[in-house]
Amino acid sequence: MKTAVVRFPGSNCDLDVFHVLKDVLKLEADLVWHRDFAGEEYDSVVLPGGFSYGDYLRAGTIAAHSPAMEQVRVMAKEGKPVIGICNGFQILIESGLLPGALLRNECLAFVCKWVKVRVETSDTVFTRAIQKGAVLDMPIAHAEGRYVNDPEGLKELDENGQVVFRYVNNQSVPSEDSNPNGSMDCVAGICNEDRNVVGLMPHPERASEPILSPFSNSDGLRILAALRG
Amino acid sequence: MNIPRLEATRLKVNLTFDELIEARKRLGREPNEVELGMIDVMWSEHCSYKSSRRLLQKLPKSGKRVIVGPGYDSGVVDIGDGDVIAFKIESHNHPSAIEPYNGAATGIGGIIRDILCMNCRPIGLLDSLRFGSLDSGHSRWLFNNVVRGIADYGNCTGIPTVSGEIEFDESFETNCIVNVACIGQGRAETLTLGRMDNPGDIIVLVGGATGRDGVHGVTFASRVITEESELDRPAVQIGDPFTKKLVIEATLEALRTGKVTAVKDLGGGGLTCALSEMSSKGGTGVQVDLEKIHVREEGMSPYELLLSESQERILFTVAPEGEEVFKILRKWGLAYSVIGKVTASGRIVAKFRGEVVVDIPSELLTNSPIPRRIARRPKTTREKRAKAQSMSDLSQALCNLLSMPNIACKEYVYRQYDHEVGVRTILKPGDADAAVLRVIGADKAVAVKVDCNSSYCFLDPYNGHALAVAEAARNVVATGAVPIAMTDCCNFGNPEKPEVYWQFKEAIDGMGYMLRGLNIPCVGGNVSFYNEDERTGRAVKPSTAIVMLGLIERLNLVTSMALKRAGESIVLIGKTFRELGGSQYSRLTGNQHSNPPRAVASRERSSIRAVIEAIRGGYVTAAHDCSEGGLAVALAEMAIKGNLGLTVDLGAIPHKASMKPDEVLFSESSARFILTTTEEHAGKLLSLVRGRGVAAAKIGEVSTLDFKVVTENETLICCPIERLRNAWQTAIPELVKVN
Amino acid sequence: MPIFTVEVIIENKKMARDPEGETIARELVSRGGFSEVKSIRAGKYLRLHVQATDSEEAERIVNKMSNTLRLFNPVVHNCTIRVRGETE
Amino acid sequence: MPIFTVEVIIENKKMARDPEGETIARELVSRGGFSEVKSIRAGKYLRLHVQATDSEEAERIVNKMSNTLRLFNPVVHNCTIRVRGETE
Ligand SMILES: Nc1ncnc2c1ncn2[C@@H]1O[C@H](COP(=O)(O)OP(=O)(O)O)[C@@H](O)[C@H]1O
Ligand SMILES: [Mg+2]
Repeated sequence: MKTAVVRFPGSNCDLDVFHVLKDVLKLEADLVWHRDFAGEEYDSVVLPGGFSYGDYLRAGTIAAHSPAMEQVRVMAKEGKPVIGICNGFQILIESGLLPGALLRNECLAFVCKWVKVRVETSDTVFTRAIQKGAVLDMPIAHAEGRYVNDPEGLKELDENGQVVFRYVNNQSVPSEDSNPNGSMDCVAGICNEDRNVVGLMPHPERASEPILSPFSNSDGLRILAALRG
Repeated sequence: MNIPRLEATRLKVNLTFDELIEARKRLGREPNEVELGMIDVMWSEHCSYKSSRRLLQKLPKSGKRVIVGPGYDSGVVDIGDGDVIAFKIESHNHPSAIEPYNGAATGIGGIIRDILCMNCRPIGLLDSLRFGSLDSGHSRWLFNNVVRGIADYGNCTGIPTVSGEIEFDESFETNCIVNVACIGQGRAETLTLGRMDNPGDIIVLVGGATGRDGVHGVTFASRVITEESELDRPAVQIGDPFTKKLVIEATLEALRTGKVTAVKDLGGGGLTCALSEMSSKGGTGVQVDLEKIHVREEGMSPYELLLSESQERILFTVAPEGEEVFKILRKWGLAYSVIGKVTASGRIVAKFRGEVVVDIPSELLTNSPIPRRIARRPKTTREKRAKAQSMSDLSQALCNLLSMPNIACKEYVYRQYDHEVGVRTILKPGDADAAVLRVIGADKAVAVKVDCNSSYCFLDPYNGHALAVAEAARNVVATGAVPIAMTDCCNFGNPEKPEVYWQFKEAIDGMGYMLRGLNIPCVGGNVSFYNEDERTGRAVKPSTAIVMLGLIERLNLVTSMALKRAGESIVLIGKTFRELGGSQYSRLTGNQHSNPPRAVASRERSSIRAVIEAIRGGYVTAAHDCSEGGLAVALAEMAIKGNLGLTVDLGAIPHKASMKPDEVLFSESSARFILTTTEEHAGKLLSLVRGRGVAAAKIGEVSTLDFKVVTENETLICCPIERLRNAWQTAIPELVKVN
Repeated sequence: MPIFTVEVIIENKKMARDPEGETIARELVSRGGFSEVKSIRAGKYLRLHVQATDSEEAERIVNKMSNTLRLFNPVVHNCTIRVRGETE
Repeated sequence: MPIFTVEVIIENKKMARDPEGETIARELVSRGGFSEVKSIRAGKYLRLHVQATDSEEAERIVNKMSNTLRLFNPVVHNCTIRVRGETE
């Protein structure tokens, strides 16, 4: 299994993800410049966080038009695991690989803090090894993470079990005070119909070593470990 | 020959008559218009440090870990195994005062470049901010936009903003203080210094295109803000963090080729400053062709090309045959132009359309004459010590203190900063007195904090600045670090005024005293003068932000401030005196006019050494230094963080019998720490500390109940933790909400 | 060929809410004295210079571009295109 | 009293840079092949409904509001206010 971490101009969590894949998970992985990315050389791909193209116009929009995303589209169709973290999630949305929209946070400000997210389904490539209902500690850090979809779209997602993560409170329940950005239904991450493309706003790579976690755990690693295959 | 001219140039010169004469003498002829502009900028306060240079020499700057001291883009220290840390702080007060968002943003942009120039990767940002009272709409506007400017720029460039400080005081109403610092990590063997050592190297201007923006930005920062400067539009730049991110990555990648011999940021003074500083440091000269510069606007004159302060530009010198370097720049989509080469002439020679328009020794530009400044102690500084009024309900007093903006939780601010990116931040904003960043792949970490208390500095600049150094040092010590170096940013009024110059002189002496006492070298700094409002004639309270860097030798020494477990002992290190001058408690009770706590270097040194030993010994479960709000506030912060209660016995706190309970609890005496320790280790901890001649006492215990301070026969404070938390956490969000 | 100034305005659909507009409205209320302002919507604005034979063509180009490049996300945004006339 | 639709457009000053517009033009529009688009400036847009006796008054109210709320900073921004006419 070989993973590509695609680097767009303005990506800034690329080195962090790469560090976790290489040094923590000991995986075979490459940091790939978006223009040099050839999907057929890899078994899976990570779109890391950051501010691709400065988030100008809208987070993820410009990167979504990069030729690299054509490669990602092919990989997605072939059933290879694709994960978009934060800005990567925004790019997946803007390129149409995942449905809906990520709009400016309700509070209108960037929010950086540790949140709790509940795993809503074990039926995705990235949550296979995690029990449904498990609650993970991970940090968020974004200004445009408010998940929005039209009522039918949202209903469909829910019915198909495509909501993968929800923000929850200390009682493990999605609630207004646990929702850091005003997302509809506290949605923190979703997947495509084939369940191999997952996007989420929290940063698993920042929660992959106990020393970085206020809770001394490595919950994020449970998601990234899926890249072991 | 048709060379565009800027008519107003001659009129805009800020040089004094004496300086003009000196320039002519050194040049041996009349400088032409362009040269005059260059001299004007380079001899401005901002570029030349003419009022401060001599005094700054007095700060101690050597130490076994110092690799690069003052004089370069940033200081660099050795943290072992060939790893180095570069760090630097800079002010962006003047632009931020008229355009807080972009002013603060471009401040971050500038400080990042200073780290990059040393071939270090920026890994952390810090901000030291001072505003007027949040009751004022203008201050709220400045505050909100400065914070957003820092957030947007830092977040986008992927550098975590890990620590900072904010103070509110009426003296900063018009002239807010925006100081930003950056720390970077690199390797000793690949450091670069921003100097041109090799004649024959080619000079490459990289990044943003040059426009007319910011021509005269520097001279602007060296003047007092007037009504007019509100119209001085081009002086405030628009930040472009996306391009900066590309510049960072491209520069680091280009440096890895080994073909880039030096890098220098283009900030104040633009190309003129970069060319003259780099060549004069290397004892070389340059020959450049101004037409080669990639521009954003048509018809720019040589004067404008040399003095533009357009953002996101950086200068490389590249060994001949550096084609790989250009390939990297193209990969990152960065524009660049080869504008000339390094020579051995010692002169800056610039051509434009085939004609030599500048021919001037670089040393002339970088070595300004030093004006005579007079220091005179102002009459009003030392007012007589008045006694603070007591408050009878101490629970209420504590809550009121916790909701004072200078003490209240700054989460509203640091929530907006990405403080996690880079996966290094072990102790995050709010976790401890300082931020702690690990060195990836090694069992060590660094701690950083920026600090100053302008009330102390105003009341007694010598003592106040000594205290600032001490507090910054204690902050890193409390996280388990040994302070290894510092850098500073001085913010003062108009140095041509003897009273202001006196404050500055005292400040440097006070810092020097404490630095020598603690054996900490100063590896650089920045000075911002003219922070005063012409309309009111009022200067800001003098304040020097101290950035302290500490080294944590093993990761298991990292210590946070949260109380950990009920039943643990609470130990106070250091003595408590009746020192409420300039304190938050005296501000609360309406009395601001007495002397600040006394800074005694030997006392600080002993306390610091004792705490370092105690942490190394594995005896400490939590640590916090006592500063604003005194002992009670420090204890409350630890309780809130740990979500645990405590009971402290006032009688166990070493103090003079004549002190009243509120004086004991809220005095801001320096050289104190609060530690917690397990029952098992309490005895060892106490004997270790006392063995070093430092006062230490077990003053209470951690509990699962309320926050309690008692005496033998009464309860002085009894508060549920939730009440304390509420007072502390909601204060700033409530204040900024008001319209 | 002449150059036209074309404006593109991107606003959130009702369903996607408009926290920015709501915030400005709230601030107005709390300041008092602006009761005349009945509603506020915030959006993004782009001003383009477009080379085209006439204003219809300019509009067509921008329209096509907005859709192809997804200047807006049709799930949540409304997009308005206006030709403001020729630029000299 | 009638209700007017008033637009507020806030852009960086002409002589100031506009990194957002520049990046959209370079990385999205020209890469996408829309070479007819010669330049882009990005800004912020507000659409208000304002009750006023006439369009001049509507403009005055919005002008005052923009200044009171400091929706823009004259040091770096241009603010254009346009009354678009009466709303039914
Ligand atoms: N402007 C700021 N930016 C980032 N962090 C900040 C800022 N102001 C305060 N903090 C953080 O809040 C915490 C408390 O800061 P401060 O009140 O200055 O502590 P101390 O009293 O120990 O000096 C620290 O972790 C500090 O880094
Ligand atoms: Mg402080």
